[in-house]
Amino acid sequence: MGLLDKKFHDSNIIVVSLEKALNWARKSSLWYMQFGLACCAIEMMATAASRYDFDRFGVIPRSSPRQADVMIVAGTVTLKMAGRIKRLYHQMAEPRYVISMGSCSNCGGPYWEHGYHVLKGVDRVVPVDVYIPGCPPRPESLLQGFLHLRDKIMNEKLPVGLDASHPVVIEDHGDEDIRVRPASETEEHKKAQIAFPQQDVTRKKEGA
Amino acid sequence: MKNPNELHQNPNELHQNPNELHKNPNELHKNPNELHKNPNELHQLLSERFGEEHFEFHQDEKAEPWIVVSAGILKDVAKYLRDEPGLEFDTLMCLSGVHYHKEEQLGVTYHLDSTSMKHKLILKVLMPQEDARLPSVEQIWKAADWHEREAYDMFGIRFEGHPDHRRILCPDDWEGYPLRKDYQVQPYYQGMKVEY
Amino acid sequence: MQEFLESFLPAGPLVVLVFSIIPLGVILVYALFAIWLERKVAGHIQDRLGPMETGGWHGWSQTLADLLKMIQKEDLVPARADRFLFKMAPFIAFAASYGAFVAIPLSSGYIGSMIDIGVLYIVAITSLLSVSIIMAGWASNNKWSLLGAMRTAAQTVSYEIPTVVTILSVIVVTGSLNLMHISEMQSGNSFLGFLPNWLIFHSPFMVIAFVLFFIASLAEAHRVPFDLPESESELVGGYQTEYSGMRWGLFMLTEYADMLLLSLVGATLFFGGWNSPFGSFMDGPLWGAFWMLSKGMVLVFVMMWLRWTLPRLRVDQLMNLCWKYLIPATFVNLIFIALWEMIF
Amino acid sequence: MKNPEITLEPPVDAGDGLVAQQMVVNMGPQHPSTHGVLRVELTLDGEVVVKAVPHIGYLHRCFEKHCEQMNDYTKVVPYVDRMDYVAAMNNELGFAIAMERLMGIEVNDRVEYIRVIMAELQRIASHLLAVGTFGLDIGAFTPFLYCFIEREKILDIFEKASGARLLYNYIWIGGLMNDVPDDFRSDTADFVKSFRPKITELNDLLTENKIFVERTANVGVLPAKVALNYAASGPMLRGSGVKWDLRRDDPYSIYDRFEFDIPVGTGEKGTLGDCWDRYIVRVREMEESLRIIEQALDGMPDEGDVQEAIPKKIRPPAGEIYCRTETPRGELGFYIISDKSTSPYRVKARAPSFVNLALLPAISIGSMVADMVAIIGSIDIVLGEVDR
Repeated sequence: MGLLDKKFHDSNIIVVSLEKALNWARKSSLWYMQFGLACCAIEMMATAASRYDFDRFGVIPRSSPRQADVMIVAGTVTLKMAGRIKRLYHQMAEPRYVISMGSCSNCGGPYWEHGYHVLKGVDRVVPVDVYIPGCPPRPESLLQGFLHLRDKIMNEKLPVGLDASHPVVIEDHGDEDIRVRPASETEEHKKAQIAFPQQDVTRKKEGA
Repeated sequence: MKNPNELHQNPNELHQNPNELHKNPNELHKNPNELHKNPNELHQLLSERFGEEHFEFHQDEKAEPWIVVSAGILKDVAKYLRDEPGLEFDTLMCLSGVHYHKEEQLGVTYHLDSTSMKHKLILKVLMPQEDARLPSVEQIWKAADWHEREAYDMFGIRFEGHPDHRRILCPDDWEGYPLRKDYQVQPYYQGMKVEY
Repeated sequence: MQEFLESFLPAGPLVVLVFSIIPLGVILVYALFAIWLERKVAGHIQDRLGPMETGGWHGWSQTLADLLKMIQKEDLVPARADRFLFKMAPFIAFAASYGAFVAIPLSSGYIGSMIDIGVLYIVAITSLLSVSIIMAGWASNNKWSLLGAMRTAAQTVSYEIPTVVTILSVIVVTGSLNLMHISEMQSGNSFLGFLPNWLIFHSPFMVIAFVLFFIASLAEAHRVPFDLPESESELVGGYQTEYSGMRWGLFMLTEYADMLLLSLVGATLFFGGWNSPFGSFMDGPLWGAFWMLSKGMVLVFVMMWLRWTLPRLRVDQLMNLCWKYLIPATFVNLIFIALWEMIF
Repeated sequence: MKNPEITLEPPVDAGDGLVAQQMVVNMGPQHPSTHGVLRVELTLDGEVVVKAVPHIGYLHRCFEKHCEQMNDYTKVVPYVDRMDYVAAMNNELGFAIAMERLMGIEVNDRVEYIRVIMAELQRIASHLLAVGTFGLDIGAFTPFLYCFIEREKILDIFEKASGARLLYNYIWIGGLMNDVPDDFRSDTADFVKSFRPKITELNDLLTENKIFVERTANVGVLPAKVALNYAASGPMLRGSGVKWDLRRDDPYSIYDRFEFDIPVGTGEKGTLGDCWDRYIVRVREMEESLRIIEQALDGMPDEGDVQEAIPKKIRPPAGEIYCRTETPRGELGFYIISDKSTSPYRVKARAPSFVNLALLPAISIGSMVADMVAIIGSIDIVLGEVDR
């Protein structure tokens, strides 16, 4: 979550204009973390190279997670690597996005059945914004994935409220007692989260 | 996880003696033609040197012939093969673990090659599944270092005398030996579901 | 300039404020432009286009978007970092290079402060940069940062010597440490008639002096082939590894400001500063600012050009180059320039 | 006994009895220059590497398990692709040849020629990537992208033939997935013609660059006998001056029909077996590959069914085989044990990168952190192959 996100409780023309400007900035300067895992990393490099040229969209690689906005999980995530990916994700500064590139990181890909050492989908450790199918996806697909992510960012809202990136659970307790809770507070969500002892950064209370 | 420092040896020990392992490089480029030996001759040479009971010669129609060596003298055989003039097996191309499930045996196959003599040799060592251990040839061919660790990782074969004997591909806290035919994958690893 | 401002601004302090903020505006606008230019230069050198989509025409607003994004990024401080030093370091770094602009005569009508020891002041205040980088590297509590910071300290301290000695060889000719005076000295045409009266045309040794100065200033600005402090392929991000958002942006701004600063110093010392290359044609305070910035930008462009062409040196080779070649060469050159001055 | 040729001793402490505190640094698994997810645990004395321990397995994708579990040999080929994803064609070729030898299949000339052309094109593509990323590690960004431009041209040829850009599944056991398109011959000839001057350009930009030479010469010196003992292969071994190329020394396919040289390192810029030697071997190999492609294009027959030898059901006789081929990274061996069923009993892939990477601790001691990057780049590892 960025500096201003969820700081407003209602919307007005100033907030909306600010929101637009900030979203425009976010989508126009998506710096990705230079982080190749496997085959897809070669296609990621090809996308950044001269023929496809990521830089046209203002997308450039950063080698430190602190300065990156989007993590492209490019390749097979193994169980040995999964903890590192989670850690890297936590090292990134909000607002941060994850693109799962290729079948392997979407769901295990060709390794889904017998790959005893392969994590079957990176969404089991980090939340994913855009999934790109393919084994490996062509550079065009990766660009398309980025365009989808840009669209998604343009729909982000500054004020507190319902929005796709922060799912909520609606609980019906009967007698018109309907409560809305953020999905992240449910028991199921907490169970699904993996505990990692190292707390890497101190975040402001409102932040994470 | 252990302290990474403890896991490793002193670099001095790790790289003790690659020098003494090798012959003079000038000798490498002798005329190899008349010196070339086939596995049959090699088997005879080995039998003469170490005694016939330690070796078993296999010749198939399809496959290249191989020699089964008893684990006890493996290291001496390896040293002999490497250092004896006229044999000079200077590289270990490949070292693979195999699980013979029916026979309840584990095996290690050594593919040896001599770049100077241009001959090859396949050695095999068989061990019972429950107590699979054999001497390491890491001190003879450095190439065996990672191959042996991999065989340990995948089959649970213990190589005695290996300086850095731990898992290589799977994480240190992995359970079981994946390439054994009776391997059951663990359901969870550090809280992550393994099966799809 | 100050009198001009005083004529329509009511309060004295306001005049000082506006007066001192001018370089900041120059730096900010320049940085936005230079980062965009760097990406375009890189793109065209590498047979691609560089930013194209953001803002329409050739991605002109790319850096603006980057800046706006960095401002809204979360401000992360690593848990085991020294919080105070970590937060202070980028500001000190920027203050160091901003402070140096005070002695640069941006045009014949504008200089922040007419200090007589201008050059000395610039050399002194830019040394603060290495302090801030060491602060950043130490406070991050990251080994890669620390390595980067140590490299920077060694590099900056070493390369200050050839920089200062080349500057000294200019001082030998001009006899003044005030950059405004040095610029004024270079007005008009030289004895040859067609060449401007710039110091680089003063003697053949001045050309050598400029080359040495430029090499040393590349190292001072941490540009390729001397970009060891933040060498991406080795140290991840060097001392900047742990910085995110606008704090990192400040480091970036400092880097580009430093490039401009050293280029402007180079332009003033060797290329006549705000003097027009055509004698009295296109001369005057505003044209002066134009010429000054253009000369600076040309040198900045050369720095970019080098960056996208050359590999990077290793840290011991960097030191070798400095102590074994550059420093002796600058001293020998200094002696020759002094002799030239004595003879002619 | 100490080895006189490589420094295996930790460097002497700086100053008189001044013992610096050693620092343990983790390089990777996320690091821009580890070419994937390699982790190297470095013990540093200042910037000097006292000890380097590579940790691998971050991309262990259970290749060998998959081979055993597949119910058909043909299904193994895509996994072979994904092993060395930078040189997929060479890997397929290696596996196909191993299986054909095991089953005694003979393929016709057209298939052989197409395979050789594909394999050599892939070798160029792979070396381009290796050379480019090596430059990137040294800090030269632009040559990396120039290499990618040329690589894309090769990928276009592959794409026309197989439909894929990176992982092709093109060379099958007993033949090819399909015949090459009609303009394959002209496309390849065009590429060969346009690529020669680009090598000169690369040499101007990188090979002869003073800074590049400074950074790579005398760095990571690997003596020939150490390389042999570690069973290093490919440019790693040839960089140390050993003329050993399986295309010549243990010929497979139809490589004995072509005339080509085996470039070896000579230590012209520094010591024999340094990073620059390994680099230049790759560059010169690209030229040799061009020669092979030209000859193959001339000799390629126009007629021939590329699928004529593909068996309906692949059920090799019981037995085992170790078959090795020369990929861009070195000796790729497949040790296949068949138990007469439709899936292999055991497949061990002897991956060249795996073996070459084991040398890293031996050749990096005493170098600096920046050299570490150069050494890793000069080994040219592909982590998919190291970890399989």
